[in-house]
Amino acid sequence: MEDILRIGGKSLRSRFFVGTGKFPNKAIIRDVLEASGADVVTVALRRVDTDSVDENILEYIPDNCTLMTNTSGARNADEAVRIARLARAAGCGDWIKIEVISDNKYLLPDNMETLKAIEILAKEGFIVLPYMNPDLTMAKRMAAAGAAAVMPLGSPIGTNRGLKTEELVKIMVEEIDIPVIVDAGLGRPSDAARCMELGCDAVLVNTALATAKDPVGMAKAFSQAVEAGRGAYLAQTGGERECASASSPLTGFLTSSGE
Amino acid sequence: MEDILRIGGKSLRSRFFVGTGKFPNKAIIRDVLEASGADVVTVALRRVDTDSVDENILEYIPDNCTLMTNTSGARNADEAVRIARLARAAGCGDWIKIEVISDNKYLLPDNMETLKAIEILAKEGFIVLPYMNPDLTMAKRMAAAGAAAVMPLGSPIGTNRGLKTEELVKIMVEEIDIPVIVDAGLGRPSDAARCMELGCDAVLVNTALATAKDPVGMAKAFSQAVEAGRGAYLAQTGGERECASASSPLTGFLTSSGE
Amino acid sequence: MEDILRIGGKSLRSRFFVGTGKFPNKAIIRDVLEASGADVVTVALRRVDTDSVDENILEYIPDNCTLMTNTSGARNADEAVRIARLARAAGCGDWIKIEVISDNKYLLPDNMETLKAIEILAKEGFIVLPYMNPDLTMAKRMAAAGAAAVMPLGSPIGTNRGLKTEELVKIMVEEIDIPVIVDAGLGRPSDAARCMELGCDAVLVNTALATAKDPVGMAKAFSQAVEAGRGAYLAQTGGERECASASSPLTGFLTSSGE
Amino acid sequence: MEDILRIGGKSLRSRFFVGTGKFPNKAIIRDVLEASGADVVTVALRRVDTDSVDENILEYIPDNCTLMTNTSGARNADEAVRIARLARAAGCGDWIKIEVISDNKYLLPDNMETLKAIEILAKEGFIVLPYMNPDLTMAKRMAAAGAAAVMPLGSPIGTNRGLKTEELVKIMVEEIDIPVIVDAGLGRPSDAARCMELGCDAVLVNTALATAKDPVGMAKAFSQAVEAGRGAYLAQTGGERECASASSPLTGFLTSSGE
Amino acid sequence: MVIKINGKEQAIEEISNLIDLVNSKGLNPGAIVVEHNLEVIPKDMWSEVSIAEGDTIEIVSFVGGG
Amino acid sequence: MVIKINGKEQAIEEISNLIDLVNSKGLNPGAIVVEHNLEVIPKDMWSEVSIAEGDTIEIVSFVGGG
Amino acid sequence: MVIKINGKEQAIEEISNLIDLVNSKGLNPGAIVVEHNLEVIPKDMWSEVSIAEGDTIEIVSFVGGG
Amino acid sequence: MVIKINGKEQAIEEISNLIDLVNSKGLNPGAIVVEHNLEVIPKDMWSEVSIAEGDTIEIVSFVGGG
Repeated sequence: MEDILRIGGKSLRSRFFVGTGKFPNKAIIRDVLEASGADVVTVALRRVDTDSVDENILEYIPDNCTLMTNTSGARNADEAVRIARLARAAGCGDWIKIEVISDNKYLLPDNMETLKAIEILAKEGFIVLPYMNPDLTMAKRMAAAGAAAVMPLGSPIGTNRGLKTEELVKIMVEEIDIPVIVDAGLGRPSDAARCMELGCDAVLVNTALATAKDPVGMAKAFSQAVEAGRGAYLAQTGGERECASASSPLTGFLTSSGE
Repeated sequence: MEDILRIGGKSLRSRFFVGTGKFPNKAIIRDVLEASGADVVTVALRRVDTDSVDENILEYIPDNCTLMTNTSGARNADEAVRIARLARAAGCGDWIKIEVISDNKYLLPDNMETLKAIEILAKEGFIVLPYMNPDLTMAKRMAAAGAAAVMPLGSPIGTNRGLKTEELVKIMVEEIDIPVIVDAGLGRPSDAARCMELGCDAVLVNTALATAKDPVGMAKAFSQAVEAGRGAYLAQTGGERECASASSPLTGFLTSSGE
Repeated sequence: MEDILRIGGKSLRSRFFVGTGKFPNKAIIRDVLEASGADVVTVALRRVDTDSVDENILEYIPDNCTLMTNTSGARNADEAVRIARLARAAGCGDWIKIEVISDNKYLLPDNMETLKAIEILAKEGFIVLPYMNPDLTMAKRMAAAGAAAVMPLGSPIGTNRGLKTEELVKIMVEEIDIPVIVDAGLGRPSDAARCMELGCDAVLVNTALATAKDPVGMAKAFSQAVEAGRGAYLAQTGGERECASASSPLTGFLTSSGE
Repeated sequence: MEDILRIGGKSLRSRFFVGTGKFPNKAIIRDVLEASGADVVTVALRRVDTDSVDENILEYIPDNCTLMTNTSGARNADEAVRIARLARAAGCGDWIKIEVISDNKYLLPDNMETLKAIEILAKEGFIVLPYMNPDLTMAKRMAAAGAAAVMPLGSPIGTNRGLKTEELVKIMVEEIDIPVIVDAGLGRPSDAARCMELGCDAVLVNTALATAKDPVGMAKAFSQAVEAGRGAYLAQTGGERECASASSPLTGFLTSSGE
Repeated sequence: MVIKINGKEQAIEEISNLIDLVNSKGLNPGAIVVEHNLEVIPKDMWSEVSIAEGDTIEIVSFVGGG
Repeated sequence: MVIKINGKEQAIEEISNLIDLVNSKGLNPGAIVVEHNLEVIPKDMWSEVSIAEGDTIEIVSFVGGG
Repeated sequence: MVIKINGKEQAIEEISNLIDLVNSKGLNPGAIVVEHNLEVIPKDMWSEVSIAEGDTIEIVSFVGGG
Repeated sequence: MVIKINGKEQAIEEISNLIDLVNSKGLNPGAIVVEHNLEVIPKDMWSEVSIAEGDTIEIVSFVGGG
């Protein structure tokens, strides 16, 4: 009865995954996450600056959230694997967003290296969610290699341009057995709603929240939009028509009464 | 603090207006309206069939809703005025959606006759919301004539094709002082969210609900999407970028450490 | 056999109308017009600066072109009529592009004042082509008032944003008996081709040429695109499909031969 | 001065590549190719039916065209390689369109197997043009492996849906050093013009011609559109604007003269 | 007596005013609006409006509409 | 004598009709249109239209426009 | 002698090499390509390649394709 | 003793194992992960891993990321 998304043995009530990068300050992250209702939250790993004391991002993430560490900074499978292992060693669970990027301008993912990383990490028991270039055949391979979901991009990271890859994502939703989660580029709640209407299982958003004037308000808006889109997917639209169809009865009224 | 839409002396909490035509049965209308949270509900007038007893649609509309009778069936200003007067005489208030249509295929509105009807009805104290072809100059005239809001179409009535008139509606939102409400053609919650993100004040939906497999679920979905879009408008998006912008810190991590 | 557009008693071979405003210099206009192959060319009227001698734009327009004076600067029907009469008195023929604008930001046309001007000028024997906000009902009235064609905008003048009003223009093409010419906003040859594919009878372009780095090259490109779009309209596309359809025979080849 | 596309040691005047599948009859192919002005023409290989005599497709292709055999039917790199060798043995040159497909519903290409086939065939001296899923990183690998061009899909083969992958193709055009040719899915000349405006080096079209009511007329239309789009790319558009910009001088005329 | 109701001519008998007419048709007064010779008649006036040969009467009610 | 040309008042002398005015301004007759007191005057009538104190004259020409 | 042609087993007689096979099938040599036991055989070698029991032969030709 | 920490060579003294190192830098053990010569070292092992001349150590922590 309840609409639950199952990934990696967990039952997720929220289909809105949230990233924690680029916010104007860390304190706002807690409010953003609360407003978002997110169950899954992404973080990154970075070398500690031993000369200054940085706040711990984890303190701002509610305990009931599932942490998913991304492998940002990795330029090949080996680096991604290394980051994943570091992340797990930190005791924050085994959810990993694989992100392997060699293109510094558009930050587009490297599907082949990503696939290699999946093969290794899935065998090591990680729950692996790859950020990927939308591609049906590669997505099938990723699923076969043990990915828990595939996360095709909507448009380049941080661009807020929306779901520009609908044609390819729509086919993936139809043909892939594991969850499809649109990650990257969604700029507005309507973009997120559109993804969900198409049958995507979830969306991951970060920049659109972090760059909004009111990140908390935007987080709530996205959260509602994700529910709206999911609700519409379940309620099933009636389809489009070319010509108009009256929503009020037009027949006869006053038409013949003027004589 | 609270985000209230004021039209015709009323304070509306919900920016989701709902039409009651074409539902598979009348009983479902009550549940649809409840799920929608709508404050404003449209109905139509039709000649009674004196040979059969029809159920009264008004019984299915919660008392706290503001009824807005449309003038469907009117082909010119005079007929619209006549229908408006009949509606008010019925004691259901003075909110009128003017709908003057001479095109039977696409049901596109007649802006000039609509303007005439506004001039007459506004003087008679009606709260007039015209369904219109998006047109900045005509919208200004309608505002000057006393319209309480303007309701440009997103796409032809009943087509579920979405906001195909964004270019013209966006300009109206920017340039018109009275509320702009997108009426007709919105097919999916993402369409409604998009309208609200643009700064529209409300949307009116009917066919998308009535033709959904689960009209109640769809009503809830639209309701959430309207709130999401409004929330995003208030929270202000950060704008689009052409190139990517990392949401995770990329600098340095593991980059120089492989040596 | 030949595909001729008939307007105002003339047989036009080219469906590409060209405006002459905003070019970096007048001399280039002759080359632009030649490259465009245009039969119909728009000009404007302006008060002479009696203190300086201005070059005469007409010298740069080939004799075989039909001049069409626009009424730019007119804010109501009376001003448009007055400009039209001045233009005809100059002995340059009776083709008039009616342009009545009261909105200085988006330069959107005033359909009602435009209609009034058509009624007056058509009776005086002008060949009247109104620039208009796309609106089926108003277009029908304009046709009934004697317009030789209707010229809905694709997007606001000078924006190069393309055919953003496709939904409304498409319906006009289908339902209006006089030629439909998209005027304003077309920014790229693909925009012009799209208009023609939809069945529009011609397009009018100015800014996209004048602001191109190479206006002559752009004029030729638009000219080819207009022919391409018209050709495709006449050749009739085969329609879209949701799923793929092999263009090479896939059956059998090597499929069963791997044993 | 002349705008020439160089691929595989050849200088191509036409940037319109044409496929020969699915035409209603073979005789029309000659006229289609002539109307198209194509320099590069694709064909496929199929097992001969030894019980019937089939016409030879090659007889309908003008001698001056460069033949490019596709590897349709191949489901992995080995099959593609085998077909390529068969094609070359036939003495029709060494241009090969690699097409490796395992998805029978959307006919989406397999980028990884395609890359493997490129590596083998480029070493054997073939001029290799891979049909591919748009993906910057894979395209770079294909270029490094010796591909003469990359041919990302616009939308699934045979769908006539147009350039639905613009976001990804645009980035490839910007970042890849070898020619980018959009292959598959282009349905209308305006689609082809759009590709060329973005800076694509050529387009390959088949279904849109074969399924048109008048394939010859459609071939000519596409040919013009490709030239138009290329011309616009070279002439450089002036960019879009949000607000309007008058193309006629508005200042002063009649404005202050009515008093 | 013949009058026109909702565009159709009907012969009616023993009906002298609007309230009689509404009752004879079995209509729910709370759900309808009545127009008599192009003039809308408020419910509380129905009993005072007489019906005469050739009158034109419209009886309308609310239905679902968008 | 003061007249209004293109919205600006100007003092002119030794000019009795439109053809004189056009010539005095050095304008190319083939490129302009003249309106005299809101009435468009054909070129061949310019010599016959006298100019009087307070007249309003518009002289316009064609320019590039879209 | 039984060989496999284009995936189907066929019994053939009085055929000793590829050129015989092509001729017996009435095929146009200019329009086909022949693969013999997974090896492509150039046209000028057809007469020199003998056919033996169990051979696998592919004969393909060009068709329209996109 | 010179070791490489996060890609930079540093001279350290009076530090014999990882726990010493973490403490000397004033780092919060709960917020960091330590890799010693490419091997991730669990927190409860820090005191047992000795540091020697030329060791490569990575100390990373969680930050905001998308």
